Amino acid sequence: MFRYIRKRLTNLIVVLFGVTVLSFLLSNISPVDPAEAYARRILKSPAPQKIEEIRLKMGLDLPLYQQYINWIGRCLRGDLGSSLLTKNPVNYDIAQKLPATMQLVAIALFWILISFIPIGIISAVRKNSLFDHLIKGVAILGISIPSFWLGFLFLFIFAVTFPVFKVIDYGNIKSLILPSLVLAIPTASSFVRLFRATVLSNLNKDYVVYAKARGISSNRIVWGHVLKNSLPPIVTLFFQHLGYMLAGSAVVESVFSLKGIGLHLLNAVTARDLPTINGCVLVIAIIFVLCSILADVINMVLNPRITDKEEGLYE
Amino acid sequence: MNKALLKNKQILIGLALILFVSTIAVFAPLIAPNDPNKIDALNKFLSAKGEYPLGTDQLGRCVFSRLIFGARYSLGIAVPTLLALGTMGLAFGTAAAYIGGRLERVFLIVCDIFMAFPPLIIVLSLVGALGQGLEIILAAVIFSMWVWYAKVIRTYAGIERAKDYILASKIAGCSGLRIVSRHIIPNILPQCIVIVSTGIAALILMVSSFSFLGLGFEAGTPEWGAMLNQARSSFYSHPRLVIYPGLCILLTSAGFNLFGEALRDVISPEEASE
Amino acid sequence: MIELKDLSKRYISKNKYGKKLRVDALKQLSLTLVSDTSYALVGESGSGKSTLARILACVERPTSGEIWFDGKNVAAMRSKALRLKRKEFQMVLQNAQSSLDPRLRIYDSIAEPIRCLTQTSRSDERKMILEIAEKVQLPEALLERFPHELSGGQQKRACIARAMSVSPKFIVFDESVTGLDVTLRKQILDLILQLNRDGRLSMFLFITHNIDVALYMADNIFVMKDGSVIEQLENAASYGDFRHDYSRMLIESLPPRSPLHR
Amino acid sequence: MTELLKVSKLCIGLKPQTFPIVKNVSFALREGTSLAVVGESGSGKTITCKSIMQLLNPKTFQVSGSIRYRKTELLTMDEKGIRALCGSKIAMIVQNPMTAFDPTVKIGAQIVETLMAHQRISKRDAYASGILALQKMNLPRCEQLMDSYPYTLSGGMLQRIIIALSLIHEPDIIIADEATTSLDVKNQNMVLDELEKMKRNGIALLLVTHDFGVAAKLADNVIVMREGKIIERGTVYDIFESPREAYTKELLKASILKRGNCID
Repeated sequence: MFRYIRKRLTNLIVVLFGVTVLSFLLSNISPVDPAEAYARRILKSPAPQKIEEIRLKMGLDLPLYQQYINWIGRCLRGDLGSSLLTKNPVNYDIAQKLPATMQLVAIALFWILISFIPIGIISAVRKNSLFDHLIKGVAILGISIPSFWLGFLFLFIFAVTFPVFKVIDYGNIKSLILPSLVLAIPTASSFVRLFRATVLSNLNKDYVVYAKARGISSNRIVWGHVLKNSLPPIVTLFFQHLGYMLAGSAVVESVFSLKGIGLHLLNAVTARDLPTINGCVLVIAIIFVLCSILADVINMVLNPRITDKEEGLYE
Repeated sequence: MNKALLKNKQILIGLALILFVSTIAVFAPLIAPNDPNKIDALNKFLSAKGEYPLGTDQLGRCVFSRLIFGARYSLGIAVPTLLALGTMGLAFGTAAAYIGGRLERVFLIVCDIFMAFPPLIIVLSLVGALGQGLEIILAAVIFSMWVWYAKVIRTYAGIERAKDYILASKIAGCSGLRIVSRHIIPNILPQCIVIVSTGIAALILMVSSFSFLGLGFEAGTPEWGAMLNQARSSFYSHPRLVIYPGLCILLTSAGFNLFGEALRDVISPEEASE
Repeated sequence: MIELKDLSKRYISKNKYGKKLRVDALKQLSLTLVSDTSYALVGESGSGKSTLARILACVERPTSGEIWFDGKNVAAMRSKALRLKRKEFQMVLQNAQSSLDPRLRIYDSIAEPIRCLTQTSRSDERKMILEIAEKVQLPEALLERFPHELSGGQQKRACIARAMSVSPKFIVFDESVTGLDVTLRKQILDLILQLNRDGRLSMFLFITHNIDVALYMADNIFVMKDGSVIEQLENAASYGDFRHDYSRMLIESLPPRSPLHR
Repeated sequence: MTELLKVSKLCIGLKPQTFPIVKNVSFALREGTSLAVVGESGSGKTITCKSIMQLLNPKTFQVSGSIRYRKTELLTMDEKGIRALCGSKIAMIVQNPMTAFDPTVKIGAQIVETLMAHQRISKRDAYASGILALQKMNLPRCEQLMDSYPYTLSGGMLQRIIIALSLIHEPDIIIADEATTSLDVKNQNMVLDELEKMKRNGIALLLVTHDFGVAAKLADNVIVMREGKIIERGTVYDIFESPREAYTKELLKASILKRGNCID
């Protein structure tokens, strides 16, 4: 067990290193000369030697690996540079916008969690029933629907035709219900499909037959054993999707005019505000990696055998 | 299995939808009653009648014709991109699974690194760095998504590789290349068709959401997501301008999803065992 | 002639605490198999008999030791040379259905060794396959079918036909009748004996966990335990010929043949 | 001797076309006796024994006829009633012990769960009697066994745990479905010895097997099945010494390999 954790941690460090390198490369890929961009920002029309001066000062003449080391050093100190758009430090902006998006994602995850487990299990247990067919149809609809369009539909139905919610509303949980639903529905739909298939394959396993032969009630078999065995693949996905939703929030925030990290990033992209983009990318990737650790830990508790299996994968 | 495919209603519905949209995309100029880009300031927001089967938009352009031309953009981008992704995935995935050992481990770590970036994020940061443009978006999509396909295909190929018939082929004297090309790839092809089909649906949604966010297409392009974006401001007065393009996206991606998911049901062992 | 000299195979795996576990599947095993003779090998699961089969068929390499096959050390051969050497030794796996590619017609599966290992024209190839199919009593009509359209016995025959298609000098049967119904098992065993008598399959090693099957198939029997051959019999005819304690234990654990012997 | 289990005119079909798998099968199991159902794969023997405990999925299988345990009809019994009987009065030993337990739950918890499904008993007491049951099977370090996951144990060990579990409620009938097939010779012998002990203690055995050796060792009566039908029945001596049907003769001949009875 301990060895397994250590192995996962080493693996994690390698991945984190790769993530920072890739982030760094993504931020360096731009044909725009950062020294010139910076110079243009502080001076109206900078002279070429002034630009060179700035290049030296920013360390942009150094070899790429040196620049990476400097950059990672700054990142570790929490300095992600300052935004070209808002002029604020990037990490300040992110700290401002992230909580709203986190709240949105958390509510969306809540919807997903309370929907896919019961629906997936009931759908699998009553395979080919009316309920199952209905769920199948709805799930396919759910993964095929463009989320921005769903957002407009919701606005049209629940804010215009039947004004249950306000069109523009800030700062309370109620205002997040529609956006979080829009964010949750596609993911929940794909989870229902996957979970149903996993439950079905578990229902056909020998241990279910033997549990019945021992006289265990079917409710206990399904909601105890089968559920526990079907969760691991979806736990991994669940935390993976947490990361995607942070990114995918851009679309929803745009439809519902919410001020979150997604929209912030989008504005930065339109304005080509590189420091902000890179900051956001790094933060989201790191959150994503942290989530995958959490998924690992939960899976380890759910199924101790995974520690054995995974071993083969990386060994 | 071929009979099972033709009996499955869901597959037929999916195929019919795919064929329908493809036909429209191919014959768009013949079907569309009007020039999709002709601006007519006098005929803004017309409701449906005669010359304009679905009315006109905020610039007086024929909505119906624009929707028909939109099919070209959605399919024309998603299908080739996915074929490229599928080919890359097949090449890297089967190679990693067949060779195994240290190479496979390195491959898995590279996958983990790439997968730590949600595709949308890579696309956004590349667009931010390199500027707008369809080719940049497509390059970014391929750059961000190839690991997903490669990793899934590696898993399938790994399962296949462990089977007895691969060992038997080895004993029969097959070379590594022959085992991969004659045995592993044909046997994982159905699963690959599934992921390519559902992948096309996902990509259609993704590209349309980019253009909805104003990335990728020039203003005025009759792409469904872009049309939706342009109609936003008049959403409350003319909701149909938002509804129609969304419906088109939904139908197209549903076609690919229906086909892919039904195919998955047909080939997955859990469903077959009963 | 095949000579195994000091053959060892060690697997390194890890337990769940990450501690390295060394499993010696074969320990300094030496055997001599003479041409034109049939052999049987008995061992329980975990005795290393499957490892030996895989090493003999050269799908796995020994950790140390030599395999001399007609004067050449196969264990030290390069992959490519080894691949071509497969013309001379073949193997039939335990599970017939899973060892046939589900997307290949039976004909193509049987033809695979011919296509990979020899340069034979298509028409000669067809003649060879029809001949071999007749030998293993596989009707010609079945050759154009896919594996799942065949019965278990027919699949088994196809596997044997595939191994024999290049007329190898030596064939290993690894648990080739395990899991089959008794009537089918007898049919397949009799088929192999028949082929042996016809001279098509002059040298084979039949690996099994069942002493009865071993006695049925060959006079020369090896008993394996924990990676070593502990007993080696020539002209074995009945249970009484086994001397080693372990062999006796295996025999005594067998269920009675009739209720009268309870 | 009372009839414990009476199966009459049992027919099982595969839905939706009710393709017949088991046709008109009738047999009875008397107290303290043992009955072997012998047949090759596809003969319907396993399906027959699964239908006794209602382990077949009612959506895929159409079952008709009658299965009585003492005086009660099992086929029409509700789910709750049948589960109360299974594992207590009728117990089962399965073919593959390696996959019989939930891999994510410790052995102890699965034993406790079985005990608590059938009697009002506290968790602590159930745990204690679980250890006791394992000790009766002469298993080593029972406390440690209770605390281990199924995948850490060997097939022979797990099969012994399953046997211990089947005896825990003092059943009348034990159904052994190919209980020795997936084990090595030593453990096969162990299982056969345990079954023999049960028989001596007055438990009726229903042995489902393809192996005539198992029947020879344990059975009083034998049924031979082929393609869903019973083609021959009789005492074990009748079947072995003077089989009537050609198929039975062929089976016997094939299962006992003797050099010289090779055809041609």
